[in-house]
Amino acid sequence: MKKIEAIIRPERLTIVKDALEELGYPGMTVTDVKGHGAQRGITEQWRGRTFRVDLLSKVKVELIVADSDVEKIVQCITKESQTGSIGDGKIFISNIEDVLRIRTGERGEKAI
Amino acid sequence: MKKIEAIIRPERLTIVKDALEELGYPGMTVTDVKGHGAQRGITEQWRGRTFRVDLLSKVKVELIVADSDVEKIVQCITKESQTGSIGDGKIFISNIEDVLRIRTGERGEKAI
Amino acid sequence: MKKIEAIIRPERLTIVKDALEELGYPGMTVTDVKGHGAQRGITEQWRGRTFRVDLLSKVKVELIVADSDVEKIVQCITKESQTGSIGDGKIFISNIEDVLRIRTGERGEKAI
Amino acid sequence: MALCVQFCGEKQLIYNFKKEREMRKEAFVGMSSVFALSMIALFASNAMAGDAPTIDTGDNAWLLASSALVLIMTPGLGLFYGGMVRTKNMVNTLWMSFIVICIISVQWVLWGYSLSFAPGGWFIGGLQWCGLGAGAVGQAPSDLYATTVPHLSFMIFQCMFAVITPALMTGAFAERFKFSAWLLLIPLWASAVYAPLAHWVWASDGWLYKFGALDFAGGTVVHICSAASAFALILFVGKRKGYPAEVKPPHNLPFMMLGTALLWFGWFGFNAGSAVAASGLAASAFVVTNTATAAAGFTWSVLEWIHHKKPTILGACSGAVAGLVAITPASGFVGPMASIAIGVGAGLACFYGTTKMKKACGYDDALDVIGIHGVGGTWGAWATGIFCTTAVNPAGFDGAIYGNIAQMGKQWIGILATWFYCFGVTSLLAWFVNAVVGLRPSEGEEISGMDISQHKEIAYHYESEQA
Amino acid sequence: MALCVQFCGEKQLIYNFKKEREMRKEAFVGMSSVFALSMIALFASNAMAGDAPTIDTGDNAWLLASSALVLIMTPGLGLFYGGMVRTKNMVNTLWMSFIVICIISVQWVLWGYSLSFAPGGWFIGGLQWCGLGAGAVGQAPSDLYATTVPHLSFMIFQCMFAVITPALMTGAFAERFKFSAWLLLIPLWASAVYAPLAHWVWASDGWLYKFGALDFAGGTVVHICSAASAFALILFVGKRKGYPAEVKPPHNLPFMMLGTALLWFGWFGFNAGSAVAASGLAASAFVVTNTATAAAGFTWSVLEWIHHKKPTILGACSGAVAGLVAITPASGFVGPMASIAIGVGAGLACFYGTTKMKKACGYDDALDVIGIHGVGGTWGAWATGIFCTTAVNPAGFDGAIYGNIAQMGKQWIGILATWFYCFGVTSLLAWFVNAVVGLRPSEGEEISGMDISQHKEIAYHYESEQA
Amino acid sequence: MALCVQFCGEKQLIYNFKKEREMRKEAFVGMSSVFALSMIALFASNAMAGDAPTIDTGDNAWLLASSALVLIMTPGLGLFYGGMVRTKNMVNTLWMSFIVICIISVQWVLWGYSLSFAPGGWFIGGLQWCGLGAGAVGQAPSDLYATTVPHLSFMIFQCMFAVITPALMTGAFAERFKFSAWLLLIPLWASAVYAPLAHWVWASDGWLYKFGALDFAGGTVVHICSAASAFALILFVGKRKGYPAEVKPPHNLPFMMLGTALLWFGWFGFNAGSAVAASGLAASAFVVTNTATAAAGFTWSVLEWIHHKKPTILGACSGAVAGLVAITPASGFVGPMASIAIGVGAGLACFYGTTKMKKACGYDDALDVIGIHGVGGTWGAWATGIFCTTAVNPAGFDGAIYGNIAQMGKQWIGILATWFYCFGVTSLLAWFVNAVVGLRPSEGEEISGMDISQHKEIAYHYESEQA
Ligand SMILES: Nc1ncnc2c1ncn2[C@@H]1O[C@H](COP(=O)(O)OP(=O)(O)O)[C@@H](O)[C@H]1O
Ligand SMILES: Nc1ncnc2c1ncn2[C@@H]1O[C@H](COP(=O)(O)OP(=O)(O)O)[C@@H](O)[C@H]1O
Ligand SMILES: Nc1ncnc2c1ncn2[C@@H]1O[C@H](COP(=O)(O)OP(=O)(O)O)[C@@H](O)[C@H]1O
Repeated sequence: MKKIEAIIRPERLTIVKDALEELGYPGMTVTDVKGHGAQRGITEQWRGRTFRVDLLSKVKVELIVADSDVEKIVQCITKESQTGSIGDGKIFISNIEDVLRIRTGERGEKAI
Repeated sequence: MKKIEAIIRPERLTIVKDALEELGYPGMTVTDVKGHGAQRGITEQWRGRTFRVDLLSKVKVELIVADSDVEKIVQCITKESQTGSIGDGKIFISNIEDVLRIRTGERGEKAI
Repeated sequence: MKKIEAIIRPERLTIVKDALEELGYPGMTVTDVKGHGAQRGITEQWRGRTFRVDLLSKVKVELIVADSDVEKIVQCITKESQTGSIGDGKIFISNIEDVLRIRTGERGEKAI
Repeated sequence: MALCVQFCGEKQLIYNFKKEREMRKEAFVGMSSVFALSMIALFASNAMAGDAPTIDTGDNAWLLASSALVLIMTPGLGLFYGGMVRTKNMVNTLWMSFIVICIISVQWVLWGYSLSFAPGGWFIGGLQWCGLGAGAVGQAPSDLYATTVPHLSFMIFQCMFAVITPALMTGAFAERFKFSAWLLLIPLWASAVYAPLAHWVWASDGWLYKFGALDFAGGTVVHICSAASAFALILFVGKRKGYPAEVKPPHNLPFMMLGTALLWFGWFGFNAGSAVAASGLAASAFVVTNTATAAAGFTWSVLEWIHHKKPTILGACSGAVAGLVAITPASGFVGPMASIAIGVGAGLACFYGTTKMKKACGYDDALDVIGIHGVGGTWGAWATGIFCTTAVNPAGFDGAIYGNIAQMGKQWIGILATWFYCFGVTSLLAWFVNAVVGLRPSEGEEISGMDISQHKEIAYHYESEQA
Repeated sequence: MALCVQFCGEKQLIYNFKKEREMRKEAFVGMSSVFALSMIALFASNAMAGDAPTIDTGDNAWLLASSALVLIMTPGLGLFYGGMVRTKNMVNTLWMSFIVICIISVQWVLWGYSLSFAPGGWFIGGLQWCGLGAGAVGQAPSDLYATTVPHLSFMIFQCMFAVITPALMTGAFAERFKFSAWLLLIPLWASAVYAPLAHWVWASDGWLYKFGALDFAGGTVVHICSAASAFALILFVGKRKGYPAEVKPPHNLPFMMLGTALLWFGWFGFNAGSAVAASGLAASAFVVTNTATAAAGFTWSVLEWIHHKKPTILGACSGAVAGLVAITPASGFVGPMASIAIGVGAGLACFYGTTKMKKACGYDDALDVIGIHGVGGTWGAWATGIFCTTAVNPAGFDGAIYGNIAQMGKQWIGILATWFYCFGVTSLLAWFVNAVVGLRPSEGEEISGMDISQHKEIAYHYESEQA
Repeated sequence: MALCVQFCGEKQLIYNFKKEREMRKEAFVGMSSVFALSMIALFASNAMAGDAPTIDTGDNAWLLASSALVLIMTPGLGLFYGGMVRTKNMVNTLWMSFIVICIISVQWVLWGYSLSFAPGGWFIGGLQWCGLGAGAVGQAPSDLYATTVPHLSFMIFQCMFAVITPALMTGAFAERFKFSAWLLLIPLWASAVYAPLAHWVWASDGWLYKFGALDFAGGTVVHICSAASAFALILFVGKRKGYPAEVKPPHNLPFMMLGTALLWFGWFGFNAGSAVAASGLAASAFVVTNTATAAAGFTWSVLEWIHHKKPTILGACSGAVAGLVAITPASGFVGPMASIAIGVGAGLACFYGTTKMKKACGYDDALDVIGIHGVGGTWGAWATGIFCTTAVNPAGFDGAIYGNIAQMGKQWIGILATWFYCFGVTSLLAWFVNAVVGLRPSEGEEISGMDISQHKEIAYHYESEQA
């Protein structure tokens, strides 16, 4: 099994989520994060003071999926969250050794 | 070393935490997340409008542990956070290559 | 590629971030987390009631970097976030199998 | 806001204490001149002063306190609205209300008050009180309005009404309006829509006033007016992106409830202050305001319970605001039992107005200005014609249940005239402002939120908690 | 809330301006009939009016302003309590207070005021003022209460007291009470507990009033009453799951402090408004309210410093509320130096009441209604008997330090009667409501929080910040 | 705050209603003794009372309401400041303001009022009113100040001014001040800085008062005073760690805006209440307060637009506060047109004061006490000398634009004396307190935040939302 971690624009979350549900992968975990890559922060100005907010709000979507589904899902996320301008985010893929569904105690792929 | 990521019900956090402390694994990192799996969201109704909150609050507990302790801890978490109904959450296990304790600079298992 | 996960004191974030930028690794994702290791919580007292806040605020910094850069970055973080007292935090290193830049669709090391 | 006719009525009603004082004074002058010749010089000035209206400190204290109460309503409204929008639009929503206070407070002094209240024609006031008429609007009472308090007190009390009316509109087009457009629109709208309407209804030469349509504290001038104008604006500005599918829940209900509390609190000034005297009528208006509000809040909660299984705080607060709106035009003319009926009616009308009606029509009235202020204001103005009684206010009229069916007709003339005038003129203004600076931000700006795109500000920085 | 006996006293005290006016008026009538025959017609109406009490606009202005001030206390209380609960119970805590305003405001007009204040027996008032007695409670002053303001002003001022008293209770059983039970309980409790008690203490035929127990603004009627009733309720409803081990810290201290500020602000209306006149006594009550509150807030902070090493804002605010509670019954009878003593005493008593006493007894009084309102109210009512002086209020009595030890005894009779009556009757009501709809939500509902389980609402949606 | 000289002026101005009453009363006594012999006994007491000043209930109602309004300003200030600091310092910022209310309310009654207002010398008041002079400050009006309201009303109104002045300072040294130092400093500072200054400016034997420097409601006594003192303190306490590089944005703008709203609301009591009567002058002060504030808020927004492309809510609110500050000394002496000029000037001066000037000087005035209260207060006091006119207040003077250039000089004497005195004495106190308990927390404490280090409290516990 793989973990797909996608850092996306917060405003794209709803669209991505809906698209994933249509694909039939409802299991997901979402975290509010901040970050920067090529995209630099915005500058807030108050009373002449300059506050550089260089960590911008992003959303991290984590999905644990069977190896065979990785590509499909990565494509789906990429498609729905791409705007083409800086700040679109990244997707990281890593390995998961085991999964356990707490409700039933099932383990492995059938627990996803 | 392994990373145990458990997504549990927020109201179970205290119990799980206390149980883990009794087991003697105090090191843990907790993150507020939202998610859905089989469990669907709740629906809020305001002024006749329907807001589906389909990402419910969960808590992610991360523990980095020695390989030999994984089973014990997974059992403990499962036991304490199981209610038997949808929304109980999942546990993911993955591999960690190295650990470093910032305070002392120690690395590897003894840094856990 | 590796994922470096550093759990540090929140008040060190700015310094660490600035140091990393000087090193030339701007890409990072930051999450507010809570945790405890050797460090125990603080106790709040209100109207004679004792609230033990045993999960203290920490910040998790995640960087996905090329294998060759891991050491440099780990050193940098350790240096900037070390105070020598309990609560300094930990760094975890794990493997990342693939990276994708959503904006361009690039994959692998060049997408970092 | 006080209905002019009521000033005289007030005086009759409270004959035994205010008139009496004046009479005593006159009698006094007479007696003094006979029995206390040595005091003639002193009383001379007094006798002259006797002709001019004098200040009643109690009335003035209440009117000043009421003005302060009405002032706090506008930021309260900002919180009420702000609590209901998404986090990314919070600052903008607060700002939209706050800036109205800044702009109208100056506009009112410069020309707004004059256009609204200076003697002029049937349609609009004259210009003689611009800049407060170089002292014409001063510390002495007016002889037209509120004759027992300084003219300035009456003027500033009215100012607060002119402030909150445009602020009310902002709920309808929240989350998708350019601030530059709003800045431009405020003074234009205040001059072309609010000023004439206030003149029609409250000035002694306004046509609705003369016609006999009753509006004690602004059911038409404030509530229908803002709703009708908001309606025109949302037709121009269109729906929010993703509405209704992706609409998100209120981001901060405690702020919403605090805003409601400040509105309720301030509304006592709004309605009871409109008696422009600390009189029995003020007490009566205070009581019916409270009762109608409570009844409407409770009614809405019950309806929610029936329809959605659970009563919510947003529902209770929405109901309370609906009650406040509906009792506004009636507050100086009806008794407590009628106020319960008005409140229950407001709860019913506005509940279905914000749910069924809005869904049926399909417009995106983000925070229900039309459903609450439009529907509630209309019901209130109508109900005034049903329940009003000269037992409460001898300067008013009897309503339908007291046999005077005609009053209901008069009320409807007032209601319809207001809806049409405000909708029409605001449409013209919207077209104009749209042509000059554009009403709507770009889609990208809307997605990233009004706070960032219009103000480069973020409401909460909890995340940067430390460091 | 004004003690009846004080109305007469008031008049004596302010003899030189109010009585004098009336006398002048009468003298006038006489003189006029001799010297100004041509004015007879005019003065005839005046002479008749002269017999009825007349409205003093200054007094009325102050009483209306005070009513608005007391109204804002209840949502303020919601914020004060809400800031102290966990996030998952915030909406419910606000709602519990807010809905009381909606229900009692109507109940009061329909039958509450009549049961409390209409002439009746020693135990409870009559029914003749139900629905405000078809105009009996009108714009003219009552001849029983507050004779210089419209009867409606006095009625609505009292209404605000009837509203806040049940709202105070909600702090005790916060986080674990079914809203349906609360909805049912409110009107029952208001009729069976509050109305009789208010009658005992404030109505001219109430037994405690006649007996001579002093309570200026509601130390017994409001504070002891709510605490004793809350005590009965928490015994029925039981402890929160996990209490005391897992109790969590307040979720939003700024709201808690804002709530305290609104309480302090509104309490000026509560206490100084209870003079029912803008008199010297009102000024005196205002001053002692402020001083006692400040002294208690400071005392609590010092005690925290001693016991816990750090003063907290929750402590300073708790102390301030304790001071407000304690000075309430005394506010119209004591001078500024006594108020400092009462404030310091309140800080001490309530600090130990919420810490040692509560721990020792082991009940789960979630937000310390008993520790603050029960202990503070008891101390205040007792202290009234110690420090009261006719130098401040000639209509009151001298207290223990002026040699009249007996007054302390009278106060204790009042205190004990209140504790027992409220505890007893509320227990019966709790039993009844429990039997009908159940008092406590299921464990699952409690764990997921009252907001979701009772209202399907979530207080904050920061997380859905965007999209 | 009322300028003494104005009390007499007030009386002249409102000759026709207040004086007249008194005269009538005297005439009456005469007549009665002739024509109504049987009433002699009754009138005897009245005749005696006739010599003492009597209470005007309307004036008293307004002054009590104003006192309540000014009280709410201090917690409002806490929210205004608190919204601008980082999350980790929120509780401390609220606490710093809140505790001032607790301490000064007691200190004022014990000795503060006496030092400030009791007849004494040119420099400071006597001690005869300590503890309110065992009844000397009582329910009867003073014959020195505010002669139509109870002396206690005037005293408590003044108390609220003494409370807010030190609270204003806390903005300058926010995020880095030991609470023990602040606790010690408050009473010392109130006695050594505030009391003399209030005496200079407002007491009938104060030198600035006699000299003829005008300050209606506290431009020097409150605003310049707090700014000059804050300046001394920040020089002692130093910059925040990491300033200016790492300064973080405001953590909660809605609280900031709510604080501003409460300030604006309360400021009507501050300025219009300073007329100490519900008079035409009060109405005038109310109007100019509102207009200047609005004009300044708007001006600041425009300047931000020009300089930073976007107007922010923090800017609009800062401007509003600047306007409130600037109009304070002038509010009883200028007309509405002048108030617009003062407001625009305040917006300009304070905008550049908080941006360019502060950057140029390099001090760390965390929340711009100097830039807003210092610059705004100075401009306001100066502008009073420019725009004041006896047409508004016959008890004042004409200003520069009416040909009396000298008044500007007098104002500058007042301004400079205030800056130097407050800066000097506060420096001494800072040195002393620093020596005794230390002003600044350790670096570690500062990094972990004042909330944890000074109070062991955390403002928000959203994270522990459940369980
Ligand atoms: N190397 C990295 N490690 C961790 N997170 C990263 C890294 N690079 C980017 N991110 C995350 O992805 C988000 C988007 O990055 P950005 O540079 O704006 O995308 P792009 O390079 O496609 O323009 C950042 O805000 C950050 O949270
Ligand atoms: N495939 C997955 N990937 C990531 N997170 C998941 C996945 N499945 C479930 N989760 C997380 O676990 C939580 C509980 O899932 P749920 O479906 O309610 O559990 P169950 O299947 O045991 O009923 C979800 O809210 C989500 O955060
Ligand atoms: N085994 C672990 N698994 C996950 N997180 C951990 C673990 N040990 C420590 N942490 C995280 O690191 C933070 C700092 O740990 P702490 O014990 O205070 O450091 P140290 O051991 O260097 O004193 C904790 O708050 C927690 O978030």
